[in-house]
Amino acid sequence: MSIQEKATQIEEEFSQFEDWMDKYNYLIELGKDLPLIDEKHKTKQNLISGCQSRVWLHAVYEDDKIQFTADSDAVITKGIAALLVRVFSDESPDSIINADTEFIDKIGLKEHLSPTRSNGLMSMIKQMKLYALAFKTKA
Amino acid sequence: MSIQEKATQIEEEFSQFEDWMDKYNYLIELGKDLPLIDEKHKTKQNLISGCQSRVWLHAVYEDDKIQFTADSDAVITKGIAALLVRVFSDESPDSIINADTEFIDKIGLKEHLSPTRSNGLMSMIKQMKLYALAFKTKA
Amino acid sequence: MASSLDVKNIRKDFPALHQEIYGKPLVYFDNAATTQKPRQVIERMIKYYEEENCNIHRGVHYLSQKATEAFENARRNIQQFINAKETHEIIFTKGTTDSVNLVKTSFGEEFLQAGDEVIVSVAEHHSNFVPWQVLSEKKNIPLRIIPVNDKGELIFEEFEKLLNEKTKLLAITHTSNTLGSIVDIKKFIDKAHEHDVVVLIDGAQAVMHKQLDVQELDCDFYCFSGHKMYAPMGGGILYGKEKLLEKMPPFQYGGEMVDQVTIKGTSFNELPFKFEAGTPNVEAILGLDEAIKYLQNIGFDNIAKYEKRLLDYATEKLLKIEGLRILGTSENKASLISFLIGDIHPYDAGTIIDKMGIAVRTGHHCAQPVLDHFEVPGTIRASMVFYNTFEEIDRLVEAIMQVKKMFE
Amino acid sequence: MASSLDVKNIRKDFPALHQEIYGKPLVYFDNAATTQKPRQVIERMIKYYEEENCNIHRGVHYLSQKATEAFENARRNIQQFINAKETHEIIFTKGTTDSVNLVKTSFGEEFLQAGDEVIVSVAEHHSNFVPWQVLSEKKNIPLRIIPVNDKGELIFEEFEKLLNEKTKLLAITHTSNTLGSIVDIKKFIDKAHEHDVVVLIDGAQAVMHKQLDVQELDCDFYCFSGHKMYAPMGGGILYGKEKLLEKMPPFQYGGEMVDQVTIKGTSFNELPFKFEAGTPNVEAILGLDEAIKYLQNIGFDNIAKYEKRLLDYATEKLLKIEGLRILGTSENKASLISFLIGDIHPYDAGTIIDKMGIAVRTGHHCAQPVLDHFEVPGTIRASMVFYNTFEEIDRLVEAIMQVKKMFE
Ligand SMILES: Cc1ncc(COP(=O)(O)O)c(C=O)c1O
Ligand SMILES: Cc1ncc(COP(=O)(O)O)c(C=O)c1O
Repeated sequence: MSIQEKATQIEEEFSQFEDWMDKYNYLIELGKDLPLIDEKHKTKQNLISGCQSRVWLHAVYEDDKIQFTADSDAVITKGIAALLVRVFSDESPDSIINADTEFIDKIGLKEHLSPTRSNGLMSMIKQMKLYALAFKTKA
Repeated sequence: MSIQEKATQIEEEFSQFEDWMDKYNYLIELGKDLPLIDEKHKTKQNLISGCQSRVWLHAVYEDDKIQFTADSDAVITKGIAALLVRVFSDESPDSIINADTEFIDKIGLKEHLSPTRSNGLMSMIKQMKLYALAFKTKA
Repeated sequence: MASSLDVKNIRKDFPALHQEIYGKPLVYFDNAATTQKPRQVIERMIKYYEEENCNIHRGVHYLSQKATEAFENARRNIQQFINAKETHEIIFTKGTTDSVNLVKTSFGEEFLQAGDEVIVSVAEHHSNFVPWQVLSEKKNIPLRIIPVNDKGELIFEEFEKLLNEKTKLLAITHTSNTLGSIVDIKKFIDKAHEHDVVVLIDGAQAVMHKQLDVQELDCDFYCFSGHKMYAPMGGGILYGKEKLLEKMPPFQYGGEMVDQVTIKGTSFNELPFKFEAGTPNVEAILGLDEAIKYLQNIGFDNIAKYEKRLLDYATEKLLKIEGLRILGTSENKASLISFLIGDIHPYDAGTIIDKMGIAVRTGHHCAQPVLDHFEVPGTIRASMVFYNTFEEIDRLVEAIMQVKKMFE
Repeated sequence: MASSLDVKNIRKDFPALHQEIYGKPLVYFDNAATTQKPRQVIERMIKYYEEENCNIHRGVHYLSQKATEAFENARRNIQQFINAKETHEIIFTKGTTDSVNLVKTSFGEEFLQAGDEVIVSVAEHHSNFVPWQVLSEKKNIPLRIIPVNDKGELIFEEFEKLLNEKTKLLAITHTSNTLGSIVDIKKFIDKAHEHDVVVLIDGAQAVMHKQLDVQELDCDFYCFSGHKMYAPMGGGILYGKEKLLEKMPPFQYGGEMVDQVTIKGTSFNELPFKFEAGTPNVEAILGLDEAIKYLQNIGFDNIAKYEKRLLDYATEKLLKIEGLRILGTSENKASLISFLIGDIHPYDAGTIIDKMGIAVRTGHHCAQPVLDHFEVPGTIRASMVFYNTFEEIDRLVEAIMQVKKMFE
């Protein structure tokens, strides 16, 4: 599935919720499915330190695809990280570099990606794109 | 005449004016009667430098009375200086120390004595009182 | 002056309190970050811009005169409000941070030498911590840190141990923005003065809750912000003793703070103007003046009593919630509560509480050292003032129950 | 966008213009000191305090989010307004004086050494003169001063002579607040850059009259104040090139500018926050954003054309008055006129002009060096903007005739 297809799928999943509580409950569920970063990769280097919550991100490159794993100390942050990992993982560096995160706006979670909210997610996206760039140059 | 009497006299003089223009014209006239500071006393030490206009002030002490002479580069400042010199001159240090400048408010020239107007007049009054204090201690 | 506090009528004065957030009436519990403004203050600003606006000082024209008078009159009112001895001991700044930095630069950099020591507490807001830490590194001036006990109170005995003949400055908060503890600063000031130590007090969280008297306290510097006491943003106060301010060099250069400028050299204006470079924020100061009048009209005693009742009520209710833990349990506390709900992350809790229409603050509250001390990454902080109600506290309790349901 | 300027309707936007002073309709010709505010700007401030007021950044709750968005959006708009390359090259300050002092401290004190040289002009406002003079004395950095010619224009050839391999900084005004001369700064900037000299431009009197493009100018720093461009007091801008801002240390410490604080040490936030310590003045910045929209809506071309007509008309009328002398006669001039009436002292003239209901400024306009150059103690300055009218100029002429009658 392409990034766009995955994003659309997520939009559809979220469109079923009528109130914010169901949406957040689902987000909490999603957090549990996040491919967790291996404890040994939970290093200082892989840590993105927001002032509200912290995010760890790790990436591996195989067969022209990047696989992300992540974690966060906050459950909601983790839920959103799970969405980002689901959309961006298993994709080529080029598609990651060119992808946007419109779907997060569309499902009404835009506020969590505010650059000044400082929960680590904006930096996580930046970091994902930097990985893509790095792997591309290496390839 | 006491300071108070002189002040009352000035209030009466000014009460005859119906508009500001006559008042200022009279002030300009008064400036011409100001006992001018001797050129040789127009020293840097006797200069009170406001940012709007400059005032020179000199004082002599004889027979328990202080005589002031003054000058200013601005005519209106000079007029008000003339009023102050008229009221405070020929008085004992004690009466000068205790005097106020209410009459300036009463004749509607208060704005010229605003501490932040920086025309030298507030500092001139302060200086007159400092002279009085100094002569008193010497006496 | 009202004899007690009529919160229903008071709330009418605050337009911002009558909003809906996510379809629910707003509960504003983020007052320690900034307070809402009564319409009297807003109207004062409008009046200023509609009828008085002007660049003040040194102008001979009517508007300039009028605005200057209002501005200098505000300075006198603020002097009386904190009972400073002299009007020119009131310096207008941007806020607490600006005030502390002024002292750091014009006092600290000028009069402290390598080997001197500065004492702060671990409970400082970054604004009264980082400037001294930076000075310490730059000039090799050891920074000594007063610890807090389990209740979040500065430990006086530890402070005494840190004091020695090298100590030159004590910079501590009057009230902690994170723990709420009110410091008995008089005791610290007296002790410091026994050793000729200059004392700066960060009053950002104190001055809106209780009547201040800087002469009685005898502190050397006292700093606070307008926006945390119902006044507009952009205005703050540095109170300093004349004797110290006189010998300190200017902080910034240009505009009103100058006396004579020639291409050979410059002489500076007298106090307070020496420290007020550039066009001052007249609007913010007139607004602060109005805010003080507003508070005095309600009465500081009434405010203190009511806020204490809010604090007691909220503390009782919150402690009934299983797993809820309050950080900062001093008996002498401002009406703010920092707490954690079991192991639930503050960000998760804050997000849900927000969705319930309640504004609380989460995170480290710009006071990382004290959170490190308690070994928590952050807290949820509800800070209440005289326009808050008991019903609003009930709504917070409900929201917390919802949080527990979702995350436990 | 209006195709030309409808002053009658524009005046309706400015409540402060409809006052009576001493029973006469106010003529406000003190715009170079500070401008009046259109109701759109006043209403923006009210809206902020009634619906958005909050301490911004790092808050997870709704209001904080909303205010932060508006604030950062303003930063983007201001970036576009001056055509800066990056949003984080826009630093919010208190005003021009604050901006210049920031550069003096974080660039000057940090990167200039004894023996380096700084060039300013004799026509600087004190805010762009005294900081460099103080730095010069403190660090033994010779201050070189570009003179002006009889028209009050900076002499480019003299600047070239002052330039040498020791020159590290050029700090000059875009437009003189006393003489009105508009400096061809592009020429100075290009020349300075040939010698790798960093250039700071004081744009306090320029940015409200003409569309600015910092990338085209290629200046390294550009400073201006909100209150002189129809925005509230207490907000200003420092534009700086990323490359320079990145390497400069912070200016003040505390609050938002901090990243991580421990008792061991502190790391600082990234641009632009690194330079924005303490609670920012959100209101002033949102007001500035609105003021820029207001100006863009009228159109800078329309403003420039109309203000030029005012200047030409006033110049012609004033020069017809016997004994009247204008200081600053460059062909390239902002719409302000500094003048003297025969030997009449500016204080006397100003007092009478004020009584006629007209606000002009008298004195040295915080630019003593250039008045020393012209050997006058002060001037009378009438500064006109797009809401002024030709009739108002006629009233000024009348007032001057009255002054002559009284003092000649
Ligand atoms: C040319 C110039 N530079 C700097 C300033 C200082 O601006 P502010 O007082 O807003 O800091 C002014 C205005 O007073 C000015 O005209
Ligand atoms: C205790 C304390 N000190 C200092 C500050 C800084 O105040 P400001 O941001 O208004 O400069 C704050 C508020 O944020 C505070 O709570």
